[in-house]
Amino acid sequence: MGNRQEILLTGAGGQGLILASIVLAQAAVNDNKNVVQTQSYGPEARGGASMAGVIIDIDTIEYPKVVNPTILLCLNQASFTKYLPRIKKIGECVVIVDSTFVSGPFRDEYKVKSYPITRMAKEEIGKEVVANMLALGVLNASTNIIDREIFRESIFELAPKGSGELNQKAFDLGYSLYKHGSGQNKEETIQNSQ
Amino acid sequence: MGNRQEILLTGAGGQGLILASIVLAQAAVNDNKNVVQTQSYGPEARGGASMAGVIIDIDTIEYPKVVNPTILLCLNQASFTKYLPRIKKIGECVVIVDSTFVSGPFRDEYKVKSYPITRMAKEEIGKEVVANMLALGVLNASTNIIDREIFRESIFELAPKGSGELNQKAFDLGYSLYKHGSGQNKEETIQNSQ
Amino acid sequence: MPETKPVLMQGNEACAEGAISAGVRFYAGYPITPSTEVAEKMAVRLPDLGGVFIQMEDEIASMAAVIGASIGGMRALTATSGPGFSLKQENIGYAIMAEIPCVIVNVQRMGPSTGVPTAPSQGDVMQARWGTHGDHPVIVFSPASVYETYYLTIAAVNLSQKLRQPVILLLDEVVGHMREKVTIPKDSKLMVEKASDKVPADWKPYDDKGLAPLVPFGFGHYYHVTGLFHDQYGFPTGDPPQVERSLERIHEKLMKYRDEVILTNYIGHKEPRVVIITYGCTVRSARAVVKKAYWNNRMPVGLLSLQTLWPFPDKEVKEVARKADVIIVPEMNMGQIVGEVERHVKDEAEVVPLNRYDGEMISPDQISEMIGRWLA
Amino acid sequence: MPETKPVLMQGNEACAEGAISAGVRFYAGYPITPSTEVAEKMAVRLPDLGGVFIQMEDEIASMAAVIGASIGGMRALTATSGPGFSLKQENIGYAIMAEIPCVIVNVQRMGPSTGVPTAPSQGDVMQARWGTHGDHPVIVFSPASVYETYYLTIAAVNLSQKLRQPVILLLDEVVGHMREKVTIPKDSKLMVEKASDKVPADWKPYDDKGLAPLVPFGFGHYYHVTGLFHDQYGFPTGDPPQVERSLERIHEKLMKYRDEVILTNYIGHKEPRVVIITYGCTVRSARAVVKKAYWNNRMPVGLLSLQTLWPFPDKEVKEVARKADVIIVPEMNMGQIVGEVERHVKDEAEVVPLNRYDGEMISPDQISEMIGRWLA
Amino acid sequence: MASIDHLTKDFLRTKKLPHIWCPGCGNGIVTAALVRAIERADFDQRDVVIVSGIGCSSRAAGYLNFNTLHTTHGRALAFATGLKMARPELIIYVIMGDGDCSAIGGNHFIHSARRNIDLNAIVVNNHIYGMTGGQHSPLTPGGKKATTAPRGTLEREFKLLELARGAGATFGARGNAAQPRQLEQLIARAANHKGFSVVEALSPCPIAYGRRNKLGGPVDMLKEMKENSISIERASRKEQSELEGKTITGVLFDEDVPEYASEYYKSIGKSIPVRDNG
Amino acid sequence: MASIDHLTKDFLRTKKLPHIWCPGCGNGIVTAALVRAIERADFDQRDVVIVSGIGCSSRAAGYLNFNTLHTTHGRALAFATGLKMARPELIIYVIMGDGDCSAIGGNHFIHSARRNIDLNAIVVNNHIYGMTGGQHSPLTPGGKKATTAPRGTLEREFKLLELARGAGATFGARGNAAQPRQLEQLIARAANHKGFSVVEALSPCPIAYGRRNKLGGPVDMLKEMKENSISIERASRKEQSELEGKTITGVLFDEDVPEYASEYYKSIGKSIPVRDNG
Amino acid sequence: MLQYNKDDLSSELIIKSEWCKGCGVCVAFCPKEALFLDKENKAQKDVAKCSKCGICETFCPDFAISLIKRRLSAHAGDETGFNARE
Amino acid sequence: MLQYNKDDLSSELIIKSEWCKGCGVCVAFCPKEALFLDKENKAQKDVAKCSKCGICETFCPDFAISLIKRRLSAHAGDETGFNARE
Ligand SMILES: Cc1ncc(C[n+]2csc(CCOP(=O)(O)OP(=O)(O)O)c2C)c(N)n1
Ligand SMILES: Cc1ncc(C[n+]2csc(CCOP(=O)(O)OP(=O)(O)O)c2C)c(N)n1
Ligand code: SF4
Ligand code: SF4
Ligand code: SF4
Ligand code: SF4
Repeated sequence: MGNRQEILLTGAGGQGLILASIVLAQAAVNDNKNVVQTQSYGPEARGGASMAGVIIDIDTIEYPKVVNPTILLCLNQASFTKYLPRIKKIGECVVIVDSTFVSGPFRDEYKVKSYPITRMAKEEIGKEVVANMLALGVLNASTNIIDREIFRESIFELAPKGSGELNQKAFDLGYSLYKHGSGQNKEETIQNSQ
Repeated sequence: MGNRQEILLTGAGGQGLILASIVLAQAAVNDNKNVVQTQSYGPEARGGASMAGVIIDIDTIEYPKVVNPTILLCLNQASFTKYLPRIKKIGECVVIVDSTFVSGPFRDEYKVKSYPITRMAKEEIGKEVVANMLALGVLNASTNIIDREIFRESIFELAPKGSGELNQKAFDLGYSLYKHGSGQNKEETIQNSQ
Repeated sequence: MPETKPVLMQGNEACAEGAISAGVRFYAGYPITPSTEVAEKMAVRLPDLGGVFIQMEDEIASMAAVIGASIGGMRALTATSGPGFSLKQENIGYAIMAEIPCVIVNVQRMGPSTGVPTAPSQGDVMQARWGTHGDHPVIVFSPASVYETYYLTIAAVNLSQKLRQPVILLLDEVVGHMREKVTIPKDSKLMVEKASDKVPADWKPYDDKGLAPLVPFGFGHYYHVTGLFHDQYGFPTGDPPQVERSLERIHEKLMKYRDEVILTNYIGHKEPRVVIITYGCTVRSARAVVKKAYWNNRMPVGLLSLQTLWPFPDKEVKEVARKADVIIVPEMNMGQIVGEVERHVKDEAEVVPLNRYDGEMISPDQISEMIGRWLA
Repeated sequence: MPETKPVLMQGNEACAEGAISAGVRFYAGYPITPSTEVAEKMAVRLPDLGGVFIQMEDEIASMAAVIGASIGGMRALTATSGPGFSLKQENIGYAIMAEIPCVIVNVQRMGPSTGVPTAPSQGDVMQARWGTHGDHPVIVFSPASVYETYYLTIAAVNLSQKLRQPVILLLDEVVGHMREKVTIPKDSKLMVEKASDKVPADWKPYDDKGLAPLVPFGFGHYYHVTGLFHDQYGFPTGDPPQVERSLERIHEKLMKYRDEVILTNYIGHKEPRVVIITYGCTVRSARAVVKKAYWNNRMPVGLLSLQTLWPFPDKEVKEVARKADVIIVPEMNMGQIVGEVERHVKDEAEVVPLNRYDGEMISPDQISEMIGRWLA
Repeated sequence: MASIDHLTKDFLRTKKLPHIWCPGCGNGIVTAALVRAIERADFDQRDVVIVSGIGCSSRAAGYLNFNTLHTTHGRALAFATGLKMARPELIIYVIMGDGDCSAIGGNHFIHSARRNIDLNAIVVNNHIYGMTGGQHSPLTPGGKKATTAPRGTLEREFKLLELARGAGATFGARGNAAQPRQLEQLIARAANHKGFSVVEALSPCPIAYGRRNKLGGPVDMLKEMKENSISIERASRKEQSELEGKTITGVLFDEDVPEYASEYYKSIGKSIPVRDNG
Repeated sequence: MASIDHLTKDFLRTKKLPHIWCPGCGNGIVTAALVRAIERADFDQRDVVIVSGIGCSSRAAGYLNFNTLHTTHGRALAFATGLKMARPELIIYVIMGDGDCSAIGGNHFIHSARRNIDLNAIVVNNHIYGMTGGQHSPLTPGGKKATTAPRGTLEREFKLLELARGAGATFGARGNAAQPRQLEQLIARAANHKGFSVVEALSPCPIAYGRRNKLGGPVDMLKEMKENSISIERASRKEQSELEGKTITGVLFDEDVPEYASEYYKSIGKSIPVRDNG
Repeated sequence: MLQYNKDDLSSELIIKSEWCKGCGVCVAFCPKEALFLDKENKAQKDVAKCSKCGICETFCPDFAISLIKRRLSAHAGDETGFNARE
Repeated sequence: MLQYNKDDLSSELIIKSEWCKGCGVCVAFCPKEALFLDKENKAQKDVAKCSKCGICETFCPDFAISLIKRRLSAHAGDETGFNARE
């Protein structure tokens, strides 16, 4: 199971995390990997801290739940507070947060990477709703789990009619955001990059 | 189980057999005996051949169903046809039929006793509905299972308000009918006896 | 207890009378053969006692109304048969989860489905155990006579109150419809005290520590009742440790009172080679046989009759299994309680089912014949 | 079967897709978490296929409508979860008695009662067996993956048609809600032929001799369908020998096709000391462990996964019991199928339950730890 | 038109007779009216289905020589809904008792009305639970006695057709066993109506209802039923006060509203097959 | 009169807040109206019981500081009927969603109406199944979309108050979350009515209904609700044509008929206890 | 309403005694008083009085009376209990 | 309908931010435009504009607004989740 990537996507209900997890999972399928996607369905999924887990592996995936996250994405403060303690291999798990909503505390050993995901989505694309795809861009740029081109196509495939390009743009913007570096482990945001 | 009396009361729905069986059972209780009463509840209970079973014993009664009738009462032809074959000890079982409705065949070995039960009820009491109590009179006169006085009181106890005496009268008429003898094993009726 | 003069009483009537003796003052039901006489008796009796009889629109509503009345502080009972028992299952589960006392009577008829409505059967034994969804504890009594029906109904009502646990009374058509001589105690003080009179200061409706009394609505304790998993105060929770603990607590309380919950009776030889294990009306056929075989002929046979079917009398069954070579389990079904007997007896004794499922009682002859085969 | 490109699919969706592949063109249901996606998928798909999707007023009506449609000749399915499954019981019994094919999906959630609607559980295993009143045969499948869900739904539909027997598909919330990569066959000829096309001249709707095909209403065969015990022509009877025979016939037909009805799978050591027996999503945790223990470390362990829960795979279980010293039965409930394992295994092997009932999956670690205890 | 010269020939299962109903029970009269209504209509026998619930009246299904479906108590309309949606070309009569339809089956009744699905409901209203021996039903008139209302019921009864109307039913008629020809016509008109139709057929149950309420035998009950009835046509010409205590018979409402099954099939672009009567 | 200076003080379980409802959901507005109606009435807190079914709206019970009973889906009225018969002195409000009340719970609804039992039904009609994420309900207007009606529903909807009326209900009112003061008054009047009362409270569900049907956010939905409403008093002064597309609010019917629980207690010669407010 | 012609000589009123339960309904509703119950409680007709109006047929709860026109074969019932048209 | 007196100086409008979900309903229905959402999406009041009509209280779906008269103790909630009067 050396290949097994366990990804937790977390945030508030309505931030599009479930859809992001499905897009990520579909991208993994298109990239010829095995994948399992799960999500939280409880009342908390409506507000507060909602969660989706995606496990990607080349081998068959048996146990479908995330136990030992290798990637954690947090789009709001509540989920950051709730899910950070789930990390077992501190320092090895890639932690990406949206600095628009998450303000720490960022303890050094977690090596948290902070990007103004939602703010960029609003300012650069003009649509907050694409923050989820932008987040996927950052995530994939940071980790390279899925072939970038396949991922882009998957986004187009799953996006609501007419919004494919906009969503791809957000995804690409995530890559640039990544390239320009993060406010790692700090309450810091980076400047507009385009 | 030497004491065990197994009585089958049979006839058409509406002939008051269920009530007769309850009166008989209550009389047994009043006479300080153990008793179990059961009855048929199927659709046939509405018309055709309905049936009630009463088991009377001095010992505790375990198995509550009639398997080996010691007394069989038949108030209509259908029930005679249906229940006669249930008799196992042919000749030992007391068989009483209402000649108003039952016309045989009366094979000798069964020693069937035939009385114009319903006709007498109509003619002598003026009420067909008391035929059931009249039948109980014949039955108890023939077999003496219950103390006659206790039986009479039990009838009064259970009869609908105001009809106690009438029913007792019918019961007594059963005794006279018995005394005057039956058209044993024959399609014969006896004459009015009072 | 002063005894009154013996009376002739029907099993279903005895159920109604037992309920009344145990303080039941609320009946909600929907007619169905062969249980209807319970309702009919209640319809006559309850108004005179200041109680409530209501015929609901269906069995689901009947079960709901009984729970509602019980929360209001009235002892409550409902009666039905197979099809209605199936319909009540969802709300039986609610009563278990919310720990609302009540008694559900199922006078079994021949199933599945509409089956033969007037024919006897013992086909709902496993359904009584497992009929509602999810892991749930149940208490099920099964009487063999009119008097036992009276007596076990009283036990059911009181135990239900004490444990805040619905109790199911599984009659069969034979016992429900048969009339028998019984002597019932009069003016008995069978009712337990009202729980609400002695509410502890730190009362919590679902106290983690054990059995809190039910305080009826209307007394100023503003708690919440729900079929969701809940905390000590009754409020919903999905927290895994709390969920686990609640589920354990509602199961454990039955075993805490095992002596009152599990009722069985053994008659026969002290060192039996063949033991019959059965329940309900089938006990009568078995008893007829065992009495003759053991009392009259000193044959090494015995009868373990189960008044309690669930929780299953495992200890009692294992005990007879240790002595006996063969255990015969006659049932008016295709084999239900026998599975549980097998599970507990394992290889300690041979377990032999004796099944009849044609809508007729198992006769003493059938049982004798089976015993004969093993004692030959 | 030509395979199409792999897709990401949810368990509940796979159930809907499987049904459609097997020719299901009628869905009636009532929404309930965590099963609702089956309905939602059907609502989108069926109209385009000329099929019928109808949301009924409740689960009772849904079950009734499905039976009605099936009598009309349409393959029909309904999906629900615990509370709805409890409500459907009466009509499930009807379908069994009247031998009307249909598939009932229960995506299990944490019970009893409303429980934790979004939490997974395997708490309805025994209810699936015994939920409706009276002795009744059942077929219950339980898939462990999205593909297995697709596959077993198809098997369920076809078997149901072939045997004229309702089939229950017990999913759990994990399998129902999880999305997974699957490759599903396209344009498969999975449907069996229409029964009505080859009605024998002496056709009787409930032929004593065995399995008569169901001739849908509207084809001039004016037979009667009832939930009462009935004769070969469908007309009510209470005649004991006929009642007995009918009941036997509806049970026997399952065993006649045992090979198609009972599906299990064994992986692991040929001479195992410890065998895990489990089903549903718990298979995944067990398989993770057994793969590591046996494939990587050649430990004497094995896994018998049950795709069929009922009729219980007794032969298969006894076979592994003969080899193993210990059988571990992990279940997300307080111990349900383990009872059946114990009953059949008797003293052949030690049977050890491993239960979790807090609304969470059993983890591979829990299973490893348990194996460790026995192999130490 | 099918032969009407002998009632029992084609459409009754004569082998199953005599039926289980008590002497003088109205169920047989209502069933005969239904058979005649079907005979006079020009249906293919293969297209006619009888669905019923559980109760005395529901046993009618077993005596009618069509495809017949005797379901569970209260659920007949839900079974019929599934069948109608699967096979919209079938002509489905749904026979229910008053308890079956309005007590346990109340929900399916109002939802069938709401959907306006083309089922022909025939509610045999004998004011009592007959099959189980005389418990009160939601249609037992207030004050009347029943085994579960030994002092007379305190409950208010439904006005069945008002309930149906409130739920959205588009055709409602009332007839009775004492006017069998009118009843036959009402059933025939109901079947012609496209949408959910309700025919309330008042029917004497001399055994479980009449006896306990001292209403005399079947003849008395039928006579009283006839005397108390007035047709809607005649009623419309009377003063309100003259109608006191009268039961109005006839078609009480009849409205044209899109029918559910055909709307559904239209929406999926399918036409409903019509049998070639050959 | 109870203190009304702070809504949440006595009658809300503030520890349980914030509640689980979505931002802008009408459930909170309706619940607040209920709380105010109770506050203004002169009830002893001990006498008030809230019963609810299962659904988003039914979660209200958990937030109200009384004896509260959160039952099974659709069965709230049946539980409440048992409770009321056992304890007729209690004042019982029964909160139900539109699906809860009129789909699975339809039978209990019509039978409560028939019996005229003194329960105060508050039906939070958000036109959708909220809790399960947006399936159509029997009160979803024809043509509207839902997850189980992706092309818009073909089913006809109930007119809830007509259904209630047809079943025999004696009090029926309609209000909405966009007119919370009026709603409060309607709930208060309903509680004063002796017998079964129904208050239909129209309520926006922006998440499961509004979003899919492109009705805007909560503010848009509330505004439209307000604009489309007209009180029955004002409506009575308008032409029929002017009322096209309008929803009538207010008390639609109010009738005096013997109430079931009190009739029952009268019949057994018992009086219903009245709490000594001390 | 279809009317039977009382002068149609080919019509005949048939009473199937096996099905008659003696309820007396036909007797009570026959406008011509042409029916009576015999000693066995079975309905009997008085052919002379009968106008062949068919009312008794519609009233009999037991399908025991039929006014047969044209074809006279009575009760050509099915044998198996169901009866396919083809 | 009970009317609040806008000149009652002892009354105060309290917004409980922890419960406010920022739906904007109060803002839209306040007749005086005295409410707005802040950057955190929480309702805030402009005391100067507020007429203390209490409409916002009736509209807030989250019980987050209270117009307090007489007693000013805010949210003296229960501790145990239920709260017996005695
Ligand atoms: C679920 C269920 N509940 C109850 C019954 C028992 N039952 C059979 S028929 C019937 C009512 C009969 O009354 P009605 O529907 O008015 O029909 P009738 O017999 O008067 O024609 C009842 C309660 C049943 N079979 N199934
Ligand atoms: C027996 C049963 N069936 C289905 C469900 C699932 N369920 C929960 S709430 C609900 C409907 C919710 O809609 P509504 O009653 O309109 O209330 P809302 O959530 O819109 O307030 C359903 C179908 C259940 N809990 N129990
Ligand atoms: S009980 Fe009543 S309804 Fe039933 S068959 Fe007899 S008379 Fe008819
Ligand atoms: S046909 Fe007419 S006249 Fe002749 S017996 Fe019948 S009812 Fe009387
Ligand atoms: S109406 Fe029919 S059953 Fe009754 S007496 Fe006349 S023929 Fe016989
Ligand atoms: S009290 Fe009235 S004026 Fe003041 S903020 Fe609220 S709605 Fe606006």
